[in-house]
Amino acid sequence: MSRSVVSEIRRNHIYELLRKGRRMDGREPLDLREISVETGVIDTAEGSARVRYGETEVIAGLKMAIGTPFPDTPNKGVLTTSMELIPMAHPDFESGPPGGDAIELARVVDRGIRESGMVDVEKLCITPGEEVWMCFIDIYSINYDGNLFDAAALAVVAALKSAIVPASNHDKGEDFPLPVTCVPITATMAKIENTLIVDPTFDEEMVSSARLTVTSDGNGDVRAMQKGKSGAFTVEEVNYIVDVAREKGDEIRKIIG
Amino acid sequence: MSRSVVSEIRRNHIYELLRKGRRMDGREPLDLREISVETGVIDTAEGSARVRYGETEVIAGLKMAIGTPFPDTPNKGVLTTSMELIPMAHPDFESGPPGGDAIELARVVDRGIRESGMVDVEKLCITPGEEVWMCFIDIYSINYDGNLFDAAALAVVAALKSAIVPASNHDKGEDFPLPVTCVPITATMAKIENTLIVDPTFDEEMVSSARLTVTSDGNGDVRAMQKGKSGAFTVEEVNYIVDVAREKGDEIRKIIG
Amino acid sequence: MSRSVVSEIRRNHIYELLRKGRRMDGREPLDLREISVETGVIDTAEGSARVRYGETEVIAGLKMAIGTPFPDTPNKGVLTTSMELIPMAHPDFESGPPGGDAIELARVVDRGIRESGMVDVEKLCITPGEEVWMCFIDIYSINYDGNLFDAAALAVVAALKSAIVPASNHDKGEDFPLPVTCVPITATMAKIENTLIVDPTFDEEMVSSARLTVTSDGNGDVRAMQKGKSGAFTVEEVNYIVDVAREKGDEIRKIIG
Amino acid sequence: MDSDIVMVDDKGKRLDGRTADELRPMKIEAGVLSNADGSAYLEIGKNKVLAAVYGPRECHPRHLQNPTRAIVQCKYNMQSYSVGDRKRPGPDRRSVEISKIISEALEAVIQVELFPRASIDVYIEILQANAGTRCAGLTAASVALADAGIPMRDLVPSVAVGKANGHLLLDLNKEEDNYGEADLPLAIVPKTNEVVLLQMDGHMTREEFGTAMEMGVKACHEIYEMQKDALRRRYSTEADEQEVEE
Amino acid sequence: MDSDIVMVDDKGKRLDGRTADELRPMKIEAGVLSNADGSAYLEIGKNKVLAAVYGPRECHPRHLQNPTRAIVQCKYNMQSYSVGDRKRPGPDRRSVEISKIISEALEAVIQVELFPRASIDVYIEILQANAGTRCAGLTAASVALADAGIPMRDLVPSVAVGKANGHLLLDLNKEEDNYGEADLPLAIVPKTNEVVLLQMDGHMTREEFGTAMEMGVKACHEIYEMQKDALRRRYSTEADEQEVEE
Amino acid sequence: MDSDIVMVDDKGKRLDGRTADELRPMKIEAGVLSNADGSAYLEIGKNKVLAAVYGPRECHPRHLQNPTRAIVQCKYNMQSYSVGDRKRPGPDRRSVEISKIISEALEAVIQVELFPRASIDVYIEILQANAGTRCAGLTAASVALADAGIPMRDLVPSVAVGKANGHLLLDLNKEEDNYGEADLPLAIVPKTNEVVLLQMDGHMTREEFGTAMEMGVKACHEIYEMQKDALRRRYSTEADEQEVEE
Repeated sequence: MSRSVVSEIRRNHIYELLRKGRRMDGREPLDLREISVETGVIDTAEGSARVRYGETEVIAGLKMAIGTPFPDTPNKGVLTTSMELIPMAHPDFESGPPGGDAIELARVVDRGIRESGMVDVEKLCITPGEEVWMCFIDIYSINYDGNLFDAAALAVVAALKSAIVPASNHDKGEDFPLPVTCVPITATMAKIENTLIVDPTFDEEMVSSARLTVTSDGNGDVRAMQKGKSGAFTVEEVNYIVDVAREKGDEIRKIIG
Repeated sequence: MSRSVVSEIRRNHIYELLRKGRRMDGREPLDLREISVETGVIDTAEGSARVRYGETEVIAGLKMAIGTPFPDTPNKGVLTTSMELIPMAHPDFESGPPGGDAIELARVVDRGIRESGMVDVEKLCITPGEEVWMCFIDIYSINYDGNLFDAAALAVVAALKSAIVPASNHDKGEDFPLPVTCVPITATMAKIENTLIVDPTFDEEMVSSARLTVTSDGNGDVRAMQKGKSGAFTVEEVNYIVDVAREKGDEIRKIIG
Repeated sequence: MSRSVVSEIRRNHIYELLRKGRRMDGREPLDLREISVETGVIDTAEGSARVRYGETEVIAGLKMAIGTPFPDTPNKGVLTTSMELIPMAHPDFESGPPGGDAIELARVVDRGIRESGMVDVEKLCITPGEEVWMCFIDIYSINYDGNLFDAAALAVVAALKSAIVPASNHDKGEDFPLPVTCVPITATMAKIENTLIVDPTFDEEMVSSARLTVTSDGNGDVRAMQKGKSGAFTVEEVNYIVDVAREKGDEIRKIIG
Repeated sequence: MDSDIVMVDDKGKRLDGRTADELRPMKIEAGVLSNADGSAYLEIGKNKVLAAVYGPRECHPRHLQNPTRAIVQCKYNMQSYSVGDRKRPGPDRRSVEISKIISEALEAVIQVELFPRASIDVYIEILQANAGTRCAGLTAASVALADAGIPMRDLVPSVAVGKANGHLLLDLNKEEDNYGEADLPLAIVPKTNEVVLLQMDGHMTREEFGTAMEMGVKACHEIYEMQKDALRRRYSTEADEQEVEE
Repeated sequence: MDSDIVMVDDKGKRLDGRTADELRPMKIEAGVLSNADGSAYLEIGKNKVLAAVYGPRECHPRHLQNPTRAIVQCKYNMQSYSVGDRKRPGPDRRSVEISKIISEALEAVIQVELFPRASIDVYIEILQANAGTRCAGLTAASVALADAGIPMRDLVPSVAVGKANGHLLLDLNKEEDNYGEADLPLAIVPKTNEVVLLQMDGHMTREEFGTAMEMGVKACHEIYEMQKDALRRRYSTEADEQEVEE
Repeated sequence: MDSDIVMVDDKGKRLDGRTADELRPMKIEAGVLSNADGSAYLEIGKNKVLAAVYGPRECHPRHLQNPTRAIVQCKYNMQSYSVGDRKRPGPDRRSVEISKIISEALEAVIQVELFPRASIDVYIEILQANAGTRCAGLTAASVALADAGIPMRDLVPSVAVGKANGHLLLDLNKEEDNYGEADLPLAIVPKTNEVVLLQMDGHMTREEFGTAMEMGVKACHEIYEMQKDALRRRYSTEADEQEVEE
């Protein structure tokens, strides 16, 4: 994400608009772009979803297999999350193993899922200490126009919600829906000069100084956070962002039902 | 294989000769270079061969070990083929893990062996689902002057034909010859302008536009093919090459007996 | 270690001093720098030591785990030694997997320990062929001012001497001291023009032509050697260095008791 | 190989109801991604494939630059969830080989001499795999190149001809492929019928090979029509959009 | 999570005797390494951390150079023996993430615009880990930067606020962390109270989050005093040395 | 270590019939590869080794270039099938170390100052290994360098002296090595008897070490004669060929 630079003119245009409370694509600071969520898009996955936030598009797929649990959690299934910033999605993305950006994205999405207890991993135990379900969540950015954190997190949540554990294929009884306990939603705000905006586009990300990503659950409790970029937030800004993120969480939770 | 360029003069000389049906080293288009095959050259290998096509020289060695079969083929031994384009062999070859050229070479050689059923892998099963013989075929190019596909394939065939399964070393009964069912031979033609030639040298490869590698068995049936380079063949040319490759297959099969 | 160059002036200064039998820091050719050894510096390690040779500083830590022995040594514990030349220690050191220098350092230190039989690996067998203690020795250079070979070797020896096998943590009886049989000491001499010096600083290493590292045991027997750099030694010089190294071995052995 | 499986019934129908020389249902859409210079989405049977093109652009790594022409760098990638058992992310030997031969096939039609030193980067992502992905990827890639406006001599339709239980069958699906005896993926330049990609593995007699080539070439022409149709729809959409804007 | 463990006793004391908003014993020493341009050693509880700074110096790899300012490249590394089970040498995903957010936090205070094209390299080595190493590393790193004479707007103290068995507790140690329900590492610029590092995972109500932030900010100011004190001691030592030399 | 094995019988003969200070049968051939600038094939006992030299040529990677002299980059490689259990292709720690010390030993004799910025690349491939491959590789490499016409102060013969069941034995074979107590590989510059490669591991008294050095130096002179002989044969062949051509 490092090579692109936004031209001085474009940068100033973004600044000027925002000083008037407006954005390049006509949104107001707290408006999300149009969000679309399609599930079941990959037949070969146990659960999958394609999510669009405006032109940003990601696909998340869940594959499950039977494996051995970690020694310290013998009765819990295992979740792992990977993010691939494939070069198809943006001219700045390069082939190769995940770099810092992709790793941070995967880990932040993973924390939102894991810390909210969305997946009831104890129900993914087959034989304690011996056999559990392994959940491999893979996220591919297909087209990148900003705010991959929220798009990726939503795609994973939608994929998990719609997933079916393939028990019968492994002679472990009947298939059953992946046990899901809640719907954590992740919302990100970016700071441009002194304005805070939700769901930044690529250009907005480029000119922003700081980013705060907040995952909240259906009760409005905070489950995960990640600040990014080298700018700073005041404590008041942090509190404001947490409140906006909780509202946006409710708004998005309605979309995916 | 990408750094070298053949000088304009040399290129034109090759073109002009070929228009008269002649080649730099005096061969006609369908002439092979002198081929030599020595087996048993590596005492530490279960089977080995050193093959020369003119100045091109490769060594193939087979190492065997006992391992577990793949779950979907519980009663079959396992074959794997690697090709190393070591920097000793040519100024363009660099140290490091196999690149695209080496991987393609290994996979094409592997397909010729595998798809012809040359090795009777069911006879390499010791205990179904538990113990089978693993065959590691390693090919090293020692000196590269074109047509590694055919030299490598022939070295592997000769190494396998002469290999002894080291059963007694592993307390699995007496040693026995590697069970071999047929002798697939690989022959490659290159297209230079509108002429098709067999067994191209390095310079000929450099100026050729396309390559077609064909593996045929003792019945003249086709077992594997691989087109290479960015030129094109007409359907008639493809058919012609298949027929030449079958003839060359018979010719070379006589050399290795 | 390759980027630095010592200025012509500094180089000549070192030469001139040495022709008079003196060194930049006031030492004579056979003087060691001040050596300090602290053990038990890392609570999370089974044994650890921080060693300073002047400004050169290394930490060695031993971690132990239970694993399976190598098939050909079913009743022996396993030792492995790694060296990390972390970029903290010197402007020339770069991040990344160990390069040639770090690998050579680790292997030379390892040989000194292994070949002297310092650790009684047979006493690290729990169940022959099944369970043995694995000893992971990790050495980090914290600050590099020459002679890492000797500092690293001494840190490892001190760490091993003070190590406790964590048997009770693994339900394998009571903790016991790592069984140690002897105290091999490693001493290095560098050749600058025709002078041989012990314990070279970074600058001295830079202008030296050859290095000889010798590990000797408490009986004055030779256990490991490694010549380095592209200069040469006469046979007489080699014999002289071996004798000096044995003396320095005794001198250093007193420091760590 | 289980010989009890009947690949073609007595009415000449295959397991999925197709005839021996019938393609699976196919759908191509051009211009599906906003960042790429060109893109295409393709479904054939249960395969789902995306292709995107960036370029001509500066060539990375530099040492691959060719002073006289552009190079074509294709990366074929199977996404982790696209297959039965999860595939580890990153290139394996199979995808390196496929990337190479697709690059070569595309170079055969792209007017690379127009863009010295440049790179034309083609990314093929297999979202869902069901036999025949390399051909599907190449078919989609040439549509994406056209969508990107890269000058080409022609499109490159591609398909595989298989052999299962002794029958030559066009465009094997995964179920057939599991019982297959041979597979022959090919790609042609329709205007000249020249072959720019060709592989084979398995067992074919000389005669079968000739017949399979004919079947493949014929089917490539069918695919070619679908490729052109996708581009026509793409251009008309663009034209419509421009009208609206005006 | 074992609810029988009592994290805070009826006198308000934690397992190690601390109160809820009490830091572990902390020690900072600046200027501990001779090669680095600046360095610091820090202990907090059972954590032992070294930080070293090289730079501003030429930026490697070159393509990361920024023509208008220096970049800050932090590498956070846990040494193999610093944890219970030996850690394999080399970066893992966790350390890559931590290195990234620490780099960003430090960039917030370093006057990077003074050194176009340069790199300021910060190395954090965890010698011994006992919960809270990223905060300890960042706290040490900003002292090392000051020791190196890198112009900064302020130091960056950092600490985590945790939640265990329903209690908000400052600066969890490993034992508490094992039973923790949430962790909120943060770092601030003391002069302005701006937040430059912030992460959270676990479960906090909105109110708890607000309280935790307050606790963290307050503790950062305590750490700030210890940072300044370490630098004061360092400068006075240097001054003494100079006097002696004169 | 099985002390029942008798390494030297009462007639002073070893398991393979050699005396204590006798080399295994050795064969060197220079100029065996057409592409390399120089090459050599060497057999000693059951070791089979190829060495090839390219250069002086442009140094890759660039940052290793030395403005005042050539660098010598040796890569020692054991081929997969050269040992009992198949070796994975690619460098391991052992081969990295051996490559380094062989490079250094060769640099000691090559007139590197004649070729500033250049690289002299030496490739050693172990086709078949039976103890002593590093010495065999170095011996072959210096012949290959001479074959390439690289200016050198001298050749570099190399051999190891071992100790098995208390006996100092020259040039251990694999069987002896398995019961060995010490190994001392060395290489010299015969004209001056200077030592350019020296390693030791195992257990030798001070006296044994001195004796072993003497045995090794003496044997290096024997190997030196074989090296020179190989080059003589190579030059005479070349001369013959030239005569024929003329």
